Amino acid sequence: MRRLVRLELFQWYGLLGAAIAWTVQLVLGYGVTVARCSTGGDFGLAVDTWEVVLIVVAGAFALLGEAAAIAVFLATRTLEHDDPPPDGRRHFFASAAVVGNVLFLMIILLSGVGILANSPCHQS
Amino acid sequence: MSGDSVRRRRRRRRLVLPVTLLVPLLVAGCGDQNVLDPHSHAERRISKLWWVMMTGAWIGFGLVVVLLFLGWVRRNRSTLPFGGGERAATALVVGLGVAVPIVLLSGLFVWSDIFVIRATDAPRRGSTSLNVRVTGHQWYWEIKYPGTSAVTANELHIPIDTRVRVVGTTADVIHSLWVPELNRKVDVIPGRDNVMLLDADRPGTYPGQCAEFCGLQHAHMEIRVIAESNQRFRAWLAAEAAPAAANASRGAEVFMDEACSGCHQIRGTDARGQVGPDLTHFGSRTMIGAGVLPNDREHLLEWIRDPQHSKPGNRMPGLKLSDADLRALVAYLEGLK
Amino acid sequence: MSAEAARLDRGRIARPNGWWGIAVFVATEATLFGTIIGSYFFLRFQVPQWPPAGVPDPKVLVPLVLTAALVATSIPVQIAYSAARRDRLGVARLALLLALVVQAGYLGIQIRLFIGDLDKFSPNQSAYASIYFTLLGGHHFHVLIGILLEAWLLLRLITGLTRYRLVALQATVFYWHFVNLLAVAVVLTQVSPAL
Amino acid sequence: MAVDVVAPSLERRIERLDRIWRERPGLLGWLTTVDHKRIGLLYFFTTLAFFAAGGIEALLIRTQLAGPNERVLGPETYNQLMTMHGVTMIFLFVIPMTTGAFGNYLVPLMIGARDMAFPRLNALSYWLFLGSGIFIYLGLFMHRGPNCGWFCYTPLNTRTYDPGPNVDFYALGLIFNGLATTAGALNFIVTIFKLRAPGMSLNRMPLFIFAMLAVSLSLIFALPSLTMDLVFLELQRKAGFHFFDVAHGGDPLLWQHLFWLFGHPEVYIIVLPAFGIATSIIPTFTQRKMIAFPLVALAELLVAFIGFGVWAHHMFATGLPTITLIAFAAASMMVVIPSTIQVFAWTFTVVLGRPEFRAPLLFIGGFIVFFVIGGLSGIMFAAIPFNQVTTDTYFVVAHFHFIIFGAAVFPILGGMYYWFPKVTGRLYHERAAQLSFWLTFLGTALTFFPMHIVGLLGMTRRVYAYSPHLGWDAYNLSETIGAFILTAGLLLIFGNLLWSRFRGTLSGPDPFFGGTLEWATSSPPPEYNFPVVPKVTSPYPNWDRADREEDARRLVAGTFVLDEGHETPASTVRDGYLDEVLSMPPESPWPVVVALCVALLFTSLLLSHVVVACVFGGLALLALAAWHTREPEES
Repeated sequence: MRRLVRLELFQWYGLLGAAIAWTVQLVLGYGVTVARCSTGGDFGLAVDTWEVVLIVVAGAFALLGEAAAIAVFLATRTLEHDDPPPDGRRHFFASAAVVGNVLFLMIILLSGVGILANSPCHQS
Repeated sequence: MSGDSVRRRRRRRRLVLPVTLLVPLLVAGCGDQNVLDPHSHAERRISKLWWVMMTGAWIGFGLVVVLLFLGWVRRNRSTLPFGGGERAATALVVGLGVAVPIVLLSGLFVWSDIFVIRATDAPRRGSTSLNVRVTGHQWYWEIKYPGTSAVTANELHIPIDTRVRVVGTTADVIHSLWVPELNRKVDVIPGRDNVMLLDADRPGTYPGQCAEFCGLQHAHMEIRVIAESNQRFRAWLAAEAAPAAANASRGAEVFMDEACSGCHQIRGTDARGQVGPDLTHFGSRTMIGAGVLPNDREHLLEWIRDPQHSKPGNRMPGLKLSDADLRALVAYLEGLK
Repeated sequence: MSAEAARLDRGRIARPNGWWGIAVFVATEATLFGTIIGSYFFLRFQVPQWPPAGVPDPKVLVPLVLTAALVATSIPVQIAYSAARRDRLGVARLALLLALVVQAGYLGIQIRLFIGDLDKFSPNQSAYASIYFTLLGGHHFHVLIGILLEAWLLLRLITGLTRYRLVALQATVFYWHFVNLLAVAVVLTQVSPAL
Repeated sequence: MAVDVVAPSLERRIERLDRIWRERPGLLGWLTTVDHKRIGLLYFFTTLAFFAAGGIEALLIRTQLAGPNERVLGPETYNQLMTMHGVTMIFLFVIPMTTGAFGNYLVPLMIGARDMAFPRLNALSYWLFLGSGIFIYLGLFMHRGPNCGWFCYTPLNTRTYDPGPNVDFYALGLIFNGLATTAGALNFIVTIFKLRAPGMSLNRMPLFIFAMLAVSLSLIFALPSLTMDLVFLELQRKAGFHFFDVAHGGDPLLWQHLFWLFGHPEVYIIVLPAFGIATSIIPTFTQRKMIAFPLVALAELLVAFIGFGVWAHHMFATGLPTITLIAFAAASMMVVIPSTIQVFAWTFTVVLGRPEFRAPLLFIGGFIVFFVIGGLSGIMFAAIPFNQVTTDTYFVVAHFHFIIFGAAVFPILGGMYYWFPKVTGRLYHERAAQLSFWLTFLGTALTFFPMHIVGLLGMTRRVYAYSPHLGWDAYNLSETIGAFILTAGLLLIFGNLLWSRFRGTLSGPDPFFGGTLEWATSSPPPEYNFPVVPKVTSPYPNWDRADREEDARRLVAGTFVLDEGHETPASTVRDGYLDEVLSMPPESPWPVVVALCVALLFTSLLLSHVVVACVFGGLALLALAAWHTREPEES
């Protein structure tokens, strides 16, 4: 029973965790930039520090999501994607999320690279 | 069924292959606003970016078309060409649809958005020897050279081989400043000073259009960058900064007495209007009405007689002038070198 | 009713359509207020002085107290629903009425304050005033809608309870929890310049 | 399931179902209907009318641009037509056609339900949509139509620069339209979550349903920012508020951020249903299940989700800080992947299957080709410097027409052929259909491909005239010719469908051996869709012959026929276990009344009569109350 509950949680976190992590990173990161770089802004926010922290944290949560997805996938790898629920459904989402989460990891990584390579608030 | 499919494939190849070859040929070196005919360092980097992306794009496109073609050729066999069924196909989807694109796109991201961008981004304050202030109006460009009293319109003179820091802003709505052969574009937005780099590596005239929809005459808002040797530029700037030579002609009277002087400024006279472009050295310009007409006697007559004909909706009214006055006025304006 | 309906001896285990409907509606409403509050701070960062000169800082205490009162009404509406589920209609009606009264009082006072602010500074003066009044106006409108829903439900409950009305009550209760949550977000944004 | 002891005969059951579900006949019936199929048809014909309007606008635009400095249209007329073309095709054609028409007709059929979750709300969303469409077009007919481009940037859209009612028609009309779309999206989400036939757990939903779910979720979360943006605009225009003008501490970029925060998800809202249609047609005509099914399903959700994080790439030239651009460019690069997944899933399904290239599959082939072209040029916009060069040029126009016409409309056309037999019970004319494909395919390529080139030659968007010395003439002429070829192809399609409606050969319930449930019932389907609640054990239930035979047995035995009330089963959200039997509301006149009040509300707002508007708002609320006094019979 407990195992089932855990699988269920893992499946949903594996499906949504990375996505939410990236959303938070994008929104907060954007907000920080607006707050720092607008005429009325500049609350002495160190944008770089903020962005780096955001990226590390978001990256960590996204990695956990990937781990959860892999865990569920392995736990259900004997199944087909259209097998009866709930395990068939868990396998279905896990097997897709294993690939999908990579995208969020890549977005977080790339934006991190880009931010470190540029000085804050400079126009292009 | 199959007959159709044959024709379909042939048709598609007939359509695709020539185009693949044609696009570069057609695009390179025709028209005078050609993005792919770069005349500056920044634009060269951009067009290189384009050629690489286009090549990659055609390869990817070819791959998909080949696969569809394969689908028709092997329409009666339900295995992959080299054997293998569902599992192999799924692996291919993950490989071609996820792994390969991620690598390619990351590469493109790093190259364009971290390196190429360095060549095209806004020059920092004080990093250039020349600054120009460009202000968008409905529907013409006002050009000022900070540090001098030079004010002109629609024709932006720059010295060659010099990094020029262009600060763009607007007097009314959003416009977008773009000279395709010299650099990327920048929107000019109320309350913002947006900065762009301009430099040209050889003398010439580089036209560009307002790129952001700005109302009725968005189509007629041309800007020309005229790049010339440094001393010719200095001479031009000195002349442009000077006020208009004193002139007591009939044309001057007409200009002062009629509505003209209410909207246009001619430095050195009583005409101080700020609605239309500054006309102090109008005679030395090449266009009328931001590109609707070339600047010569006949077209100027036509323009002043009825500005609403050649540029409907622009701010300049047609004045009921006697023919004599009209000719005198034109003579005066043409004389403002 | 059909044999299958009868055969489903156990009660429903999933939430009813009405609940999902209101949940999705609340999601889009929440996004709406997300954009308003986002715009508030976006505009706030565009100007050095916020609120602009000549506009008083927002009051802090009164709005917070009022919001507390409003949030408290989450309890009676919840009671109303659970009572109705156990067919204790009288309790449900009473709790709903209580909530209705408190909420109506809240709205009344808020509108007084709103008009008072309008006398002090007009939305035609500054972006601050514009977004301030838009934010509060939007919120008060949602409170009004909630009150109308409750009043309507009370009217319907006079003639007794049906499964349909129970779902309606469940949905309205959910909506009210959302509005109360929203009230907190709105009031915090409203008083933020004075903090 | 135990068989009822006193099982009435098959005929009696069918006859009883017919009696229970029959709706009022005649015009009044169409006004009060809550049948998702009839509402779907209403949507279909209305959106076709708007498609025709938008097409005529496009042809006029192309005629004006056929040669340099043409004077067919004046600048004001051109700007109104240009704006209306965009607004019409996006808000009044593609979205209502894919969600309203296809979604309404097919979603309940594909999930084995008897109607949408909220049938009366469904009717309401149609009437609201119709009202909003007429509202927006009133402006054009008075030559006061929207004239600021479909994203209508401020300050051009303020009273200072656009004093007439033009922009008010745009802003109020789109808020109005947003109500309709939101109501529809909400209905789809609940329907998909709750009304799936027992056994259809989330992992057994057809891909079309995944697409519709993704679209509906996108709409739910994208539309509010547009609505708020337009409310700000109207408050500024009509009540003198300040959100966008610098002089009073506003910011013009606020408009752009809010607009594109809606506007980019919008792009995926437009193409996602097309993906769904493609994933319905390909398996049918290759007679095999989609490969990488879970990946494709997730890709449809991912593209919708990541689509929310890329909006700033429409604003790369506005001088935002570089690090902001970078963050959005990264997302813009990765949002491509879900599409590449699907493209290769489609193509390899074709390779692996035994494709039969009939008209619908041909259109999907064309769709894949055009979608790949549009997608590849789309990737280029994630390269910031290139984006800053091509934005606001015809290169962008080319890109999004390959996406919107090539990738969204082609599947719509293919889908019209594909589901035509289901809706009418007759087959379309195959040869004519294939000819129409070639015409539209050629026309599309010829119209939109040269736009890439003129874009790179410096032709900017939304110019009503261009001077001859720029080397654009030949390309523009070919675009105009292409546009007319395209029109011929479209006319052939609709001629074919019209002819086949009356003369086409009878198709029977399942002419193409489709895999999803809509093919498991008769064509056209009865009001109650399925005489017996279908058994589902896979995403392609109609290919599970055993289950279909089980259905037949159940019908005879009278189990799961639900012929004793206006009923449909509801299941649990995740795993689709039978949860309850819902009694559905009957037809109702109130949706039309509410929509009418709302239309009058917006009209009085347009005329700045706030009090009158409040009156109509109140009337709308009263009508809603009356609506809910009629409760479905209790079980």
